[in-house]
Amino acid sequence: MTDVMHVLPYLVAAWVFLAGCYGLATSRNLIHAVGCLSVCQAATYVLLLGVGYRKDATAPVFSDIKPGSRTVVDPVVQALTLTDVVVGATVTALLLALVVQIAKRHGTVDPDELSELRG
Amino acid sequence: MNGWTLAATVGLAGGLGTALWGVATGPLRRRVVAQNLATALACPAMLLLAQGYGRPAYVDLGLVLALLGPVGTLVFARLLADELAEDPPRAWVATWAVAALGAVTVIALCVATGPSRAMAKLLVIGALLIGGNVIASRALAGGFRRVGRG
Amino acid sequence: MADAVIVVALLLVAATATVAVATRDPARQALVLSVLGVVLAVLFTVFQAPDVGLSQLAVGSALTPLLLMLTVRKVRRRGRDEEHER
Amino acid sequence: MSRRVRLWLVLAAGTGLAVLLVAACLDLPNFGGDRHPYGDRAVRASIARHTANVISSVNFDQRAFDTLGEMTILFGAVLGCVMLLRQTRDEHRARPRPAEVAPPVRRYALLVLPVALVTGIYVVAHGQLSPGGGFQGGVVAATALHLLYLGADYGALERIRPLGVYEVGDALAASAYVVLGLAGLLGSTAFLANSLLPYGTFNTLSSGGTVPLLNAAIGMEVACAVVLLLARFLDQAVEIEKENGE
Repeated sequence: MTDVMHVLPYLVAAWVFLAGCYGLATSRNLIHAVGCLSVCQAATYVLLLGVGYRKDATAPVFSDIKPGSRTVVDPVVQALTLTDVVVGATVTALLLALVVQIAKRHGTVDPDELSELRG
Repeated sequence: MNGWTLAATVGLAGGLGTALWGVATGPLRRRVVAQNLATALACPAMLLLAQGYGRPAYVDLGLVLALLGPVGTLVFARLLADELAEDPPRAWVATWAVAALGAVTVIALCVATGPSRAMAKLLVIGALLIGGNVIASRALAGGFRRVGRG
Repeated sequence: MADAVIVVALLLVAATATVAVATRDPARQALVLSVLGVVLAVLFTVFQAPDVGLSQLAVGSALTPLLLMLTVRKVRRRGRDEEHER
Repeated sequence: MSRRVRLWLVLAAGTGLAVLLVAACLDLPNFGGDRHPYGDRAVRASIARHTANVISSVNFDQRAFDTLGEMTILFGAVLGCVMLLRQTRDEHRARPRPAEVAPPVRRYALLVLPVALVTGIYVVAHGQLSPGGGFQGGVVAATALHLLYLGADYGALERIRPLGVYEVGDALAASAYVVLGLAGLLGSTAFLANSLLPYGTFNTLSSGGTVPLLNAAIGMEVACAVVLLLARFLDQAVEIEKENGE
């Protein structure tokens, strides 16, 4: 059990990432594809925070505990993830704006129909 | 691991597991109710985790979830109103059961913290959580009657 | 035993992400994605990252669903207008 | 390329990627391990500068330059959305007829709106102490405003949302961040160096030197950016439609 526990978060991150990639590649609707991309993003958050975790530690926030009284987890990866969550949402919005434009220009959001239109 | 964390674990596995099943399958009316209940179940679990880890600072997460969870459900209630009007969800038993669970959790946590500012904050979160959950259910069951688009 | 809550949260994330990918209708997928946001926030809490959890809650519970649903509505309305013209 | 061929290609590439990922996972340091050299140093540096929330210290002090980059991405993404979703010549605006909202839902929205707004500001203001900060609080405050669309109608939201003000606010907040950085360059040692202001008393609102200021700038930037983004999407989804007969 403990051996599995040593890699389980990383494996979950890998699984989520691959699932998102599969959805992206087989998607028939660009809005669905953007949703799958946000699933891929979630995988990176799980991986980063998994790397920064320390057993039996707590958050490095000292508003309600004394500094040094408890071991703390790694704050650096948390800072990376925190900004990315919000910035990732605006990037999702940018992609959705592109989808709206595609729907206006071509009247469809199915990637297969779109490539037929081009070819 | 203490009793609070254990309770949160059981609640997460049972509650969110069921909500996930509900949101993954079935007609739209079941899915929206499951989405609402997922936020309403996750909030007490977060409060329990805050208590279990001995970190009052984590309570802010419960506060934000109690505020924005129902807002998310209102988004679906408003933008899916046409489809939901044809087949409105009726899930008062589940809604009140989850609301009762939230109330029990908040009361237990209040007893554990004792009278203080932290307790006042917990009570506010509890009120927002239960009010938001019930209102969101109401909104799903025909809160938006539209005249054309809007 | 102390890891039980981490295992539960991780498995919930894996399952919700799989369901989100397998749900092909964008409106229904937005519902699953909003549940995914909440489950991720729970996972971040048990990973002792409340700041990230807060970020995820703020974005995932209302903002992303709103953006997705507005896009769905725009695209559908567009489709309806087009059919109407034909 | 047919769907069939593409599916096979995806499966083959996915299997390869999966094997590589699993191999990499097995070689990573064990989950929950005790070696976090960077983390320990970040915690020490943050406490030395009287910032109770180490994550805020990393974001707005130790890696403040990186946050400037993140802010630029945010700014660029919003700019892109505004450009992509503007009204084109063959489109016109139609007044949406107001929706009938059930009274309890309307009352709830109007009651929760100020509470959520205050919570957003609280989360920004306590960023250097407890979990929270500009990124989270900005999104919460901006989302709160849109309760007016959900609980009343789009017209009500438009009345309290003069977009020009938010555009100016967005630009002002972004430049405030850069100006604070330049002040660090002129007044002390380096761009965005946190040595201008006194560090204050540990665990009070004014502690942490420039961290609360940068935090507030990001909070304003994010809130304005989200309002502008949602405004464009709402315009497109609710108001703008194609000119008939074109």
